[in-house]
Amino acid sequence: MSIFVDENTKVLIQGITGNQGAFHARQMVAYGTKVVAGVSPGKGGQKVDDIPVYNSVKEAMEHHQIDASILFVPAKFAKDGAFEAIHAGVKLLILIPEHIPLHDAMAIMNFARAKGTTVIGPNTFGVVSSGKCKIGIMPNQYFVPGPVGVVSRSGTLSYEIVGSLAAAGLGTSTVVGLGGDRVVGLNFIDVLARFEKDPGTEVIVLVGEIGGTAEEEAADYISKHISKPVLAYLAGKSAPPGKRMGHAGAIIERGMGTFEGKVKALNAVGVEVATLTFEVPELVSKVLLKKAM
Amino acid sequence: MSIFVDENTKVLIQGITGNQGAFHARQMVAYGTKVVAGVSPGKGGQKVDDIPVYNSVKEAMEHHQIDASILFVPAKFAKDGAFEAIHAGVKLLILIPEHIPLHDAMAIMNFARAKGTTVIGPNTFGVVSSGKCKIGIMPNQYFVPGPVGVVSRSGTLSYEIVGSLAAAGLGTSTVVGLGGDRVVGLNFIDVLARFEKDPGTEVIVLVGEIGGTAEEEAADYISKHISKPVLAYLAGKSAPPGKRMGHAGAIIERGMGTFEGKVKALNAVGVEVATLTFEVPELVSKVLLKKAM
Amino acid sequence: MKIYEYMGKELFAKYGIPVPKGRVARTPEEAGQITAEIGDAVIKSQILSGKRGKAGGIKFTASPHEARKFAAELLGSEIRGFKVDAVLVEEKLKIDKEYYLAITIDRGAKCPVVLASVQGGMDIEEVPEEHIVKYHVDYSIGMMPFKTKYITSKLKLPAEEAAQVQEILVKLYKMFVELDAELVEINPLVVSAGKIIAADAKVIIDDDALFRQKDLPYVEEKTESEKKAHELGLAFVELEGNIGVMANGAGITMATLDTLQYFGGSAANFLDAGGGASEEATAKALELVLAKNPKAIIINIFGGITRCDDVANAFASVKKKRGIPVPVVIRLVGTNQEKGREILREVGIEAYDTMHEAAQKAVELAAANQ
Amino acid sequence: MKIYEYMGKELFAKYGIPVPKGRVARTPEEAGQITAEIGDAVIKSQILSGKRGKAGGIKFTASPHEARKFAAELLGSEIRGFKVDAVLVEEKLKIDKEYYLAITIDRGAKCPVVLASVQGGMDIEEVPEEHIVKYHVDYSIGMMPFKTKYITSKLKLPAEEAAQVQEILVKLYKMFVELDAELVEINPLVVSAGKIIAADAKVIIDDDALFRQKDLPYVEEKTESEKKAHELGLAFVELEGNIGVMANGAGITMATLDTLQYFGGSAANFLDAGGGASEEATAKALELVLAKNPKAIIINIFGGITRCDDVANAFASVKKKRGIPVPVVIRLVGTNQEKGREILREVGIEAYDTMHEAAQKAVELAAANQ
Repeated sequence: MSIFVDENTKVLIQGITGNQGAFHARQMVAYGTKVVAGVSPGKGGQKVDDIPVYNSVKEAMEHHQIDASILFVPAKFAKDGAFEAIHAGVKLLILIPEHIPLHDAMAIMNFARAKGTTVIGPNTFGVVSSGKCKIGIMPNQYFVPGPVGVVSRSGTLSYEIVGSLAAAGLGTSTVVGLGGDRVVGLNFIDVLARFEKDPGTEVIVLVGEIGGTAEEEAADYISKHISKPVLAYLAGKSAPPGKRMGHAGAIIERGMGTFEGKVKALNAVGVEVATLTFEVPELVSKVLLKKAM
Repeated sequence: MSIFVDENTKVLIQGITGNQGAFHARQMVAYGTKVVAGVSPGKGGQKVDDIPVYNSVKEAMEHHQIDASILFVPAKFAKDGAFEAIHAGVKLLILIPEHIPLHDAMAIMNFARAKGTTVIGPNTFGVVSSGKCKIGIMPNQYFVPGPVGVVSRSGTLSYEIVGSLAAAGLGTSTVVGLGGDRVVGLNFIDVLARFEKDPGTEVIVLVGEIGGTAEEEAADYISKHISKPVLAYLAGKSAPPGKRMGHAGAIIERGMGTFEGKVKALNAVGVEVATLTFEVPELVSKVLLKKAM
Repeated sequence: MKIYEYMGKELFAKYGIPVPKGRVARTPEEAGQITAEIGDAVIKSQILSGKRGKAGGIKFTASPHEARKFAAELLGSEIRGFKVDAVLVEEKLKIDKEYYLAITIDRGAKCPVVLASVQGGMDIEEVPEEHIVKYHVDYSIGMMPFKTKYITSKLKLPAEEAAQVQEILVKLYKMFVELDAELVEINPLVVSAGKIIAADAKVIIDDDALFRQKDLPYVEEKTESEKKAHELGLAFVELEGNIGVMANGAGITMATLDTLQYFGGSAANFLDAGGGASEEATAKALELVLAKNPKAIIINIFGGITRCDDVANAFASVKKKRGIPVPVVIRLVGTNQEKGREILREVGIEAYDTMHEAAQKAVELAAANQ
Repeated sequence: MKIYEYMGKELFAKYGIPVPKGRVARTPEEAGQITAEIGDAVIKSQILSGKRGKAGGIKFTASPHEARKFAAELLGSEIRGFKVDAVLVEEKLKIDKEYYLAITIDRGAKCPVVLASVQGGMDIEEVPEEHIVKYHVDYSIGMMPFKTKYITSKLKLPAEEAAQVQEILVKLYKMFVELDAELVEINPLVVSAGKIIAADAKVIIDDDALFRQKDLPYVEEKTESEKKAHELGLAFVELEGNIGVMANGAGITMATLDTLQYFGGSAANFLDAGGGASEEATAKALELVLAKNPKAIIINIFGGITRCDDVANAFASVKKKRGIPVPVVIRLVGTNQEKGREILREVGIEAYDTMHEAAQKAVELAAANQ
């Protein structure tokens, strides 16, 4: 089992003829994802390998069932592309671009809510249900099936952790990248709720970082609604306050979102927190072992 | 039985301290409508008779359950009032004002759709489920319970017809005024679908007029989805083409929406058409008699 | 409110939509001068109606002298029932192709709709349905690039034309929304040496939004009586018959007309006194009806918002002040009906209960008063 | 991008939000002249930080002579770590009350949020939660009158103040949206003889939207290295340690810092080379790291969008062209990992498999290189 996507999910790629779009189209197909169509205005009728390209999402949807779309377009055109997908009725939208203006992101989330579209990202690596369907830009080899659900605000850090899990023989059910921007479609809570109901997920790893209050809110939610074991990894223990560290998210301001505060909130609800990536597989193994006994 | 509103519907009046608002608040209460609150910015804390007045819809909803709101404000402020109600979560909104700018009406309908609010009007007399709940400006005495469902684009014309029905001993289940403007929340089809499912409605009277294509579309829908007997009254037989007759709706342009075209479309699907108001009770009686045999 | 072609084009220019060089002229001299400036010119009578060409309202010349002559002929003449007060003098475009482009409001969908066709230059009603691209605009997101691309792709325009039309669509939609338009229509939208230009402009503004469109020119297309009624907030249309009509509500007014016709009569006007007309407005409305010198008058009131006593008072007041020289039939029911009837009785009128009785009586009285 | 108070106030004025009389001065003479014009004045140092008063950055005077003296002291001085290049000279308001008003973005609700309080003049964090009115703005309908009325009603403002604040809210929201702001804050919003005036202005513009905000002044608050990194599209922050860091992705970069710290080391910088940085950008990023003269360098790449061979090529190219005078530890896994390692081997480097091994080694090397 898995959440958001599975072996039947039919995927559209917006911006498929660009460098990133074409490269990751192939990577996704190689992973086993059912990429059924691509969109690139003015390139309708072309093909990327075997994938037919259309001029518009609407046109693509007239010819294919589309369950999800992934967007590879420059940030300044992302709002147009996202609106196009939502307007055409795409129900799951993965926004890869980073540097999308915040007001565009708010407009996208607002329109998506009105039309009932789930948005993952922007500035995300995507979502992958291991062994079934990858919609995103993560390296294929680390995403092997297993009982660990991972939800994260950071891309490469997730690969690091999922990779170390895989190296320890621990596969993943679904891995979700929330996106590193300040306004994103999903938060920890949305994904925790899904993992709780997913029979394929036995333990949940939450990959967080300093800044914002998402981890604190997650802790609150976990204490009320999550019965499965949850572990966390937090980045930013060594970061000096007041400096914005790359991610819009990774900034400590106004006394909120400090490393210490997050650890405290998570520990208080029984969530162990790793501060080094190699600790994660150990913690997961321990939990699974305990469950098995 | 009835549609849209019944004896349990709790009603808010926006603009309750104005002349129209206060007058019709009393009329509605007199009819038996459960008017639970009113709104008038800056007049919070006052009362209109026994009805408490609040500064905002949000505030009113914090103190009362509100199932529907009716708007009595000048046309140029209607968008604000409608947005306020929809934003606050009101699920049924009756827009009385006429002369609301078309673009405001489009914006209202768009927002209402996103939030799941049903809008009746603008430029409507409202909706009444006879003997149970009146949300509108129609004169109380003609709306007596009975088996006839009425849906209409015109106000006084509806009173005329409902009055003549009542005089003939024929009561109404629910009477719905769609509103005379070009952009309104409900069309004939929406209401026909409700009447079809309403056990309290035995025969449906559609009150139409020249202009637009609503009657033609209704005819098409009736042939496909309505099993109950439907009768129509159409105004405008004598109207010269090209002149706009008061209602934005009542204009014949581009060869569409002519009296003859509408009669033809309705007759073709078995709907008898009256062209004089006093013919309506006769037709209804005939149908009910036929049903009873 | 319809506005003139030249006003529409001035607005197009303001919004960055390409229009032919030229401007409006109100005298033959101006027309001559503009022609001298732009050379090969077309002189178009400015009236609130299409099909001006067939009616002789459009002339071509490159000669300032001839332009003066043509303008002198057109200015002050009447074309399709409209007096020509101005002509638009503009460059004669080399026309390679004629397209159609419009944005209007779709009642059913409750949102703006784009209509576009590569078959322009004729009435859109005459273009076969399958050659019209129809595209609804979601009011929450407006005219996004993906929509303009979709439209030009459906029109199968060549790339360099597509880019221009996409840009025009964005500007036209902006104008449509900002000016509270019911219709903005470019027919034809011409391709002239690779450039896309609006060769005509039809713009209708929502009357109900004029209060916030103060920058727009005001264009009057009503008769004096209709204008007065409009100022009073009443809907008034002049008709050909001899029975003055006043009722409250457009539907019931139309029904009154229908009922008069059924009994062999015919209305001199359509007057919807509205739902909540005050005593003062009602009195003024009565004056409007009287101004048409009808042979009889029917007043048909089914009071909802309108209160019968207000109408009765208004009527009584007019009757006392200026007298009413024709027979009057009044039908009065609804809110405060008994109070109203009492007032009418005081001025010698017994109100009717039903519309058809009143209408029948009015037809009789008008016939007798010939 | 933070902008200076005087710029914020110029924008307020443009949007019709009342501000005190006055303007910016860059010389003591200008400051004196403006004081002569407006009389009783306040001279405010323009720095990208609050709490200027306590740091001596704000002076009061009615004398042009004294204004020149104060300005001469302030201009060029350093306050709270910022050099003062300009002072804002404006009328000293008679302050009856101080309110707080701001619009910012609520991450959780994914929409703009209004924060308002009748307790202004201090940091909003110091105002008790129950004295702050918080109101989310639905992005599809914007700042409608009903919302502004709701806010002023919750603030319990007197009617004449409420009307002014309602108007300011509409204008502030328009500015917030049109300028792609992350924050527009007025603290204090003062009541001065019945008029409501923005006595301060804090405006932060979304860096990612600067491409479409061409009319805004550009304000630089970065160091030279940070500026260069920004131009390259990289996230770069200078830190105090001695190990140069380059990684791809903000999260993994932070994790690298954490891991260095765990092994007793400390980073000289934060540099996120981004997800898809090209060979050229990567090479330039390396230059940035080297410019800090670290004792050792750690490069930590987990390739996704970033391809290991690109990074390896970039590193090899820099190493060949300019030499790298400090020990370098590279951790390289992910897309095209083998190709990348091969390239590194050619320049004599054996890449590590795991972050912690690499970090431990880097800490050792830096310590040895002291």
